[in-house]
Amino acid sequence: MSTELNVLKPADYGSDQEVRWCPGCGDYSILAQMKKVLSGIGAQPEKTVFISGIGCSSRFPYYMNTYGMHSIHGRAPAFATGLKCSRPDLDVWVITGDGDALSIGGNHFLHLMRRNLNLNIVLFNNSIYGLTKGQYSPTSPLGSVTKSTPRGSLDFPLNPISVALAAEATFVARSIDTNIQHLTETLTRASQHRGTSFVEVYQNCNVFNDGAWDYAKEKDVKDDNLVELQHGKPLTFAKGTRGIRLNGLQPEVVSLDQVPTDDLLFHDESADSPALAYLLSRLRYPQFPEPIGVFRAVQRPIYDEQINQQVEQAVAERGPGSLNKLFAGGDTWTVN
Amino acid sequence: MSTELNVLKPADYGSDQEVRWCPGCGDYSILAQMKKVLSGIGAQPEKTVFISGIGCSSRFPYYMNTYGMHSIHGRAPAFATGLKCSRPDLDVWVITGDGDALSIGGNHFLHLMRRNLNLNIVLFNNSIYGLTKGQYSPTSPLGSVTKSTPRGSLDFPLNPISVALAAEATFVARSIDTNIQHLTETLTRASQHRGTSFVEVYQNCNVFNDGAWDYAKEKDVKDDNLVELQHGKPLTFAKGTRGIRLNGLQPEVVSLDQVPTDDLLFHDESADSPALAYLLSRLRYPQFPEPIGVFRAVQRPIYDEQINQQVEQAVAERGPGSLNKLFAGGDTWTVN
Amino acid sequence: MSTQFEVQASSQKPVQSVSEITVRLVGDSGDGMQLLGTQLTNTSALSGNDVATFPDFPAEIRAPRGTRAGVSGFQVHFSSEEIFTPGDGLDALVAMNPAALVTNLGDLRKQGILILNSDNFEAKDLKLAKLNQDPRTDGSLKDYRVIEVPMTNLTRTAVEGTGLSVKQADQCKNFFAMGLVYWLFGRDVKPTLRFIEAKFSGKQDLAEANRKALQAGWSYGETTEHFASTFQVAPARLEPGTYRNVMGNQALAWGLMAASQLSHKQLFLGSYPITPASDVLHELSKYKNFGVRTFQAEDEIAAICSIIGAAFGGAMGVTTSSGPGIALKGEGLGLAVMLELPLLVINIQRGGPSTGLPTKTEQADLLMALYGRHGECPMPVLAARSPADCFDVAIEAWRIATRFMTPVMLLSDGYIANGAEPWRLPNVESLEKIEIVHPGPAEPGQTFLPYQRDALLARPWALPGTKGLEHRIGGLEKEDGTGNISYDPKNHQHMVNTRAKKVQNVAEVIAPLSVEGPEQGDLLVAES
Amino acid sequence: MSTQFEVQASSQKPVQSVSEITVRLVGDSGDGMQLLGTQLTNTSALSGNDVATFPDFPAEIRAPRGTRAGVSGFQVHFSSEEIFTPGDGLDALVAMNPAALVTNLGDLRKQGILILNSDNFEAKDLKLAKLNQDPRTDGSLKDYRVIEVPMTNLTRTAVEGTGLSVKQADQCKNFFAMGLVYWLFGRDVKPTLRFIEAKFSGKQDLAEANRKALQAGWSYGETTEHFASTFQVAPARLEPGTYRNVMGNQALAWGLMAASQLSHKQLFLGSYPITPASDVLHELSKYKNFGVRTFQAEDEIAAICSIIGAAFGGAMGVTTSSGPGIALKGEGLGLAVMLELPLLVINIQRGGPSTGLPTKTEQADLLMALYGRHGECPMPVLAARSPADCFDVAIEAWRIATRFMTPVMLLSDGYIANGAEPWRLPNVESLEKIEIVHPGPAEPGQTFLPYQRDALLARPWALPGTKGLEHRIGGLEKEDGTGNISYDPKNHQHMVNTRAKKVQNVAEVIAPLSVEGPEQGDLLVAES
Ligand SMILES: Cc1ncc(C[n+]2csc(CCOP(=O)(O)OP(=O)(O)O)c2C)c(N)n1
Ligand SMILES: Cc1ncc(C[n+]2csc(CCOP(=O)(O)OP(=O)(O)O)c2C)c(N)n1
Ligand code: SF4
Ligand code: SF4
Ligand SMILES: [Mg+2]
Ligand SMILES: [Mg+2]
Repeated sequence: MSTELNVLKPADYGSDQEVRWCPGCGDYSILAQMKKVLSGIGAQPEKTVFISGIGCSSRFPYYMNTYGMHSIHGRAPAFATGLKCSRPDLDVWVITGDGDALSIGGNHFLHLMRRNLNLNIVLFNNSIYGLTKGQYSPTSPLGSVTKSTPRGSLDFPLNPISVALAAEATFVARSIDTNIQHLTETLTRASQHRGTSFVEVYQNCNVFNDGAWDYAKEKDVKDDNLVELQHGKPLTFAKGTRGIRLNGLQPEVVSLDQVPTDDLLFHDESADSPALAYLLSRLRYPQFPEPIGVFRAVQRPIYDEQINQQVEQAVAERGPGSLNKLFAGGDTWTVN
Repeated sequence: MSTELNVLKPADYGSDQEVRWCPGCGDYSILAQMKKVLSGIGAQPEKTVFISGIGCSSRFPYYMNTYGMHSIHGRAPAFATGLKCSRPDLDVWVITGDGDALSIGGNHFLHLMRRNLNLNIVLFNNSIYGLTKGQYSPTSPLGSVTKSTPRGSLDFPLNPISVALAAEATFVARSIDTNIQHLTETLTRASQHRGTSFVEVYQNCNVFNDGAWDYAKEKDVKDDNLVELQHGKPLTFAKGTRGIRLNGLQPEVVSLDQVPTDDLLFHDESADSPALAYLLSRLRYPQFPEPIGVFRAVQRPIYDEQINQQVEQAVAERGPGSLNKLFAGGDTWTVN
Repeated sequence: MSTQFEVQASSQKPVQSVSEITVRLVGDSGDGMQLLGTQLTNTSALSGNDVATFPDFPAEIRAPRGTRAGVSGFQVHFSSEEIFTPGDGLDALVAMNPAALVTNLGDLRKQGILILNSDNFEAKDLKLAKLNQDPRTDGSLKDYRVIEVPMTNLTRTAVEGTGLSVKQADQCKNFFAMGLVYWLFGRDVKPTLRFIEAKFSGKQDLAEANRKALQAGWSYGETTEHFASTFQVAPARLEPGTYRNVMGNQALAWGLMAASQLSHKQLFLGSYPITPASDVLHELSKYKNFGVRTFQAEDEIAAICSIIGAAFGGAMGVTTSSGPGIALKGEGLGLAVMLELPLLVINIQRGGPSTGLPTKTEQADLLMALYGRHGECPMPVLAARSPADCFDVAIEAWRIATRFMTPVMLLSDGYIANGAEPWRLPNVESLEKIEIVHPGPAEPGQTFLPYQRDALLARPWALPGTKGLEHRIGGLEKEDGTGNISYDPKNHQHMVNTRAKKVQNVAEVIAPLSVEGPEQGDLLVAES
Repeated sequence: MSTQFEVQASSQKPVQSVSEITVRLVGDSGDGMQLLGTQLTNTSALSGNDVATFPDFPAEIRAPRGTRAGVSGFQVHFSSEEIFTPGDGLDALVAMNPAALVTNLGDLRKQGILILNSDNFEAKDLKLAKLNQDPRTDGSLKDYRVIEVPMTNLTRTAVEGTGLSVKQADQCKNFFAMGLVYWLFGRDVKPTLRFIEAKFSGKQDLAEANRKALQAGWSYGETTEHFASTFQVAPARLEPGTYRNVMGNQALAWGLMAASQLSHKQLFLGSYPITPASDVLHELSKYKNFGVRTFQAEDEIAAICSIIGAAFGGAMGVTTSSGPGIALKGEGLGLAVMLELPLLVINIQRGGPSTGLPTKTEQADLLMALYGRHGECPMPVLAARSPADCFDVAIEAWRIATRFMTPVMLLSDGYIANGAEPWRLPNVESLEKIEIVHPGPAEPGQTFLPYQRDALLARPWALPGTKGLEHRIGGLEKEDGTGNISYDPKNHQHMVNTRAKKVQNVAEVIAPLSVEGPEQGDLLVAES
């Protein structure tokens, strides 16, 4: 991040390319918030790189006036890993979709999480394959009727937050495309985290899966269906009228008329064990309000730093490598 | 599973091929126990299929006198999925290694878990790449010095049980190659589970990673370092002298002199939420004794059954398909 | 029908007889060009022409209106002779806006007919199309027979009184264009009237408006001075039979379903969506009552592996994809060659390399099909020549796969996949059966040799569940006959030769090659 | 040295001068054949011969003793002329047990020398080797000059008094065999004595025993009636300079490190282990003080993608694999071709197809290297011709990659990778530098064109971090110059042609082809 005085406005982070998402697509809002975030943190465009896979969401890099790569389907984490290992000085953002990250790209996603490079990954979850025009994705609910599943999908959906946590992620958060302030704050926190930060964003695909997240977006219901995680604070929602309490390991919704706040579950994003964060990831609508915000934020050694430290250590111990010495180091003989 | 009187002995399940693992390899014991298990459940060799990837462990199918496929690296779950969908009548076992399942095969592993086909997968975890002669694997501890990491590995290891749980597995268990009785029981339970059953087996590679599991295998220490999970029972270990208690979500080891058994954490393998199982998966040596046994065993619709039910329903609703009718079903015209 | 349709049965103007016409209809994605094209296709086919068509979708899901990126097109080639492609140079181009005009004009023949919706050439339309000048006035159209028609206004007038809003009225203008095109090429409007009736049943105002627009277009042609004559394409001499239009991907799906029935094999499709192959997955997933199982895999590797698993179990394993996905299947295909199991890999090619031009067509994957695997790894490769041919090729591919116990690669492309042509309905009972014999249970004491071969070098397809045939297969080199692992170099050479010879043996059972097109030329593309 | 070594400087028997010898040493994995082979190689090289060697490991990690699966071999070819391969037909074969004998006999020339450890031909040994008859008596050896030596017993006798157990004594028998071989081919024992001294320093009893065994073997040759003469291979006329032996994979790793220094580029290796390529990863991971970063990826796809990422950032991206892994890289390589970034993909070929014969060699991936990608996707392909050549080819490949902004495929194979030959040490300072120019920051108002090309059609390598050069690249077809997405067919054709021409342009900068071997023949394998 730049330490100079920032003079760039959000619009300065946009490229000259025409944005080609469907009118009304949730991707627009995420793009707008991202520009705000970069402006807010004073990102230098020439030091910033966006890397995406393939999908509607993965068009993202074209619209940013930074360095960027629109790669191949599912593999963006691997490109980012190679780049970041050899260029730890760059600010790297990975942009992906639910199909890109969790279907074809599931393996790279796991390994990105566990390695903990200092970069950010944002998953635009619209629970559908947008670009290929509407097949179900790994986050589509059971029974989804789509082009490829006229009688309903049979694969139990993956929970991106649970998967990230199980893959040893150090920063895990969730936000919503149109929840402008929350999204901006969440992306900002992601950018500040040292290590890999993973943000799932509920994104509306108004063409192939319209309204999938209405329960979390519509004014009249969202307060009942969301619980905003705040470090050290109890889990309350519905405008502070209800809360979540643990009964053993079983969460339950309680009314704050009847239960004192102190009895509620308190969030601890920096807990050493991911068990709490995992438990929170299992709260799903409609049984529970769904948590948004930061599930987990802990520190762990950073892969790209360490790979470069090993190089420095080796140089310190053995001196910079000399090829002539290396070659002559074994049994040699001379021909005259 | 056969309902006929079983007449096959363990040895009858072995093929005529010479077993080619290194002398002393933990794989031998798993092979021996598997034959016992098949004999015990009365498996019919002609109805049983072993499918493996690539690795030392993946040689397994050659040694079984059943149908078998030694496929390609990391993809065994996908072969098994196709086979089981079209032949739900077969008993399918997937055999894999820590590299095979969690490195190259991580994505297929995730999707196998969430789909919940009625088959079994056994992961031989030796925390090393055996067949390629000793590189670190996704389960190798941080800092592992191996052929490819002379200065120590930098990737935080994956926890196979955590990953399986996050991928919505319905049956998750752990056992140990040389713990003959426990392994036999665990594999038997896996075979009885309706749905995908995942078993991690600690396996010693005495050539490239000897002693990795000594803490869980050596007579004098294993009781202190393992806690055997039993449904409905409290978590006790060290010959019943110690136990595990939850302090909020934080597990702690307590002495049973001081703490009554009732205060301990009680295991519930059939809990609806995987949160308890996940929490147990985080107990790792040396901070905690490591759980072995069944972490989770719950029921959920079975993919291969459902895919075939959709076919049956379609036939019931629309009658068996007639090509002639289908072809003539649109705008047609006749040329004379 | 609530109003009587008032167009005369045929035009009063002079008729010019031609043997074939290629016309392309282009406009904004929202302009309904695909519908217009499909109607023209069906009508032409019903009137006895041979027809070949090709739709051209924009690359974006919903590109901004009026921009070049948003242009959607549909090309129809109809003829009194047998035809093999949707045509190259255009005889006529109908362009609904400037973006559509400039992106397609290059394909119009000199002196070709160019019909424009002149209401859509305002400054803002030109700007959306990134044009500094109006092509109608800057000389770029001088080589064509330009006919400007204020379609939007004429349509509004035509539908007045039906109670439609202006926006709704404007959506009828493709029917106006259709009427004009029908008039110009002497097409019968009746099938389209039936279509309107069915499509807008329950929305009588819309049905009425579209009928009126259609009529207005037709009448415009008949009355305006622009057109001196109409064109007439006589019926083609097609083989007698019952026909329908089919698109390539549809014919492919149906061919697979037919092969499944002809061979009494469950059809198991393992596939991952990708343009332009996804429609085969969509089509097949509709026909579960034909016993079809479709499996949307997590990726293309899982897809090919799943069908190898299914083939091991005795099903008809099929996977469909396009370039980037096929590139991922090389390792799996290598295993299939080694296992010698029958299955089909279908590549609906698109523009490459890499992500390339996903919505555009290309035929550049042949060498990958032949050689895109490590080691000596031969496999029969078939290609479809037209949309309807996909049906036959699918059956032939499956026949070869099972006869020879080999994976077969089948090539199609975006052009064939989305193109359409008349298809003579086969009588399913008369299609040649695909005979498959699985070895039965072994007698006691008998040893089963999974790699023992028949005269054409195929090995037996022994199914799990069969007593006494238990065997293990895998990707390591196999000993001849037993199939046990063998590192013996002589055996390896023998197996390499055998696998190659087996694929060459396919030539023994297929029909001799036939030449299509001129008898002489620089390049021969041989076909069986 | 505790005892004086008592062999005479050279044999008293007649000496037969020959220009070259190919000998293979075979035994059980536990018999120390690799050590024997390496010593013979070094000694031959030190005596001035040109040498080429090839080790042959068993497929299993630890196969059962005495079985065919457990046979380990090492072939040495030494010559007074320049040689290019480890040799085909064997002049001499040393076999330590029946399994080793039968699996290797086929390669011994008629009348070739066959030395057997006759102590290892008991009934149990024959059974382990799956032999019903003793090959020494059933006539199978009649075409060879068989010399049976009871090596085990002679070794036991030789080492008596050193205090070794029988088991330990038996482990010395490879040194006995070595002594005999050294005697037969007139090799100097001194280097091996030095080796023993160093290897067993601190274990004087073992050092002493091995020295005694070596001496016993040498003396056996000199005294027994079996051998009428020894063979003498004169020094080869090699170019003057300092030499060492290198193995192919080692030379490759060092070549990459040299290329990294010559071009001032960080070497980033992204790789997934696979036989026989893993040793390049192992070798490079040792040299972090050369600035090498090695990344063991989760699979081969991640490996190729990681190096594309690294190349985008300005590093020297390299990935190494073998057939099954290379098959997985096709899609990634297609992207690299489209992005026009420099990087190296190294295929250490092994026996295929599929998993094939992982520990055996084969050169059957050429067509996949050329065509294993979808679309028109050209890429320069280079092949190493020998172990030492790997060093030069690695540098040349990197020079081409950066000069043309293209991925380059480099082929080696198991033979070259594990084979060794003398390598004349280059003077690093005199190696030609690899010049790479990155565009600097843009002036205000200047627009950067990422796909603008130089005379040879290479595009600029603009690095993140450079102000004003911000640009986006991807797998979709690009507009010439700007690199923006373009679906225009004419532009696509232009870009397809340009990418092809660029690869053809490589011919402009490489040295002319040279013919190696006979001037005439049926097949020419051209090499630059
Ligand atoms: C190797 C490969 N397989 C398949 C495709 C086709 N494809 C492109 S995007 C996509 C899925 C997109 O879904 P998602 O990641 O959820 O992104 P969205 O479009 O919904 O933003 C698929 C299957 C491809 N481009 N490459
Ligand atoms: C596509 C591919 N990549 C790499 C390999 C090489 N390879 C074979 S097994 C293996 C890893 C084995 O490790 P694991 O799965 O833990 O099995 P183990 O040998 O330890 O039982 C690797 C990298 C291969 N055969 N195929
Ligand atoms: S298809 Fe859906 S996700 Fe894609 S751009 Fe359109 S609205 Fe957005
Ligand atoms: S290398 Fe290790 S895992 Fe493989 S067979 Fe030997 S001991 Fe077992
Ligand atoms: Mg999506
Ligand atoms: Mg392992």
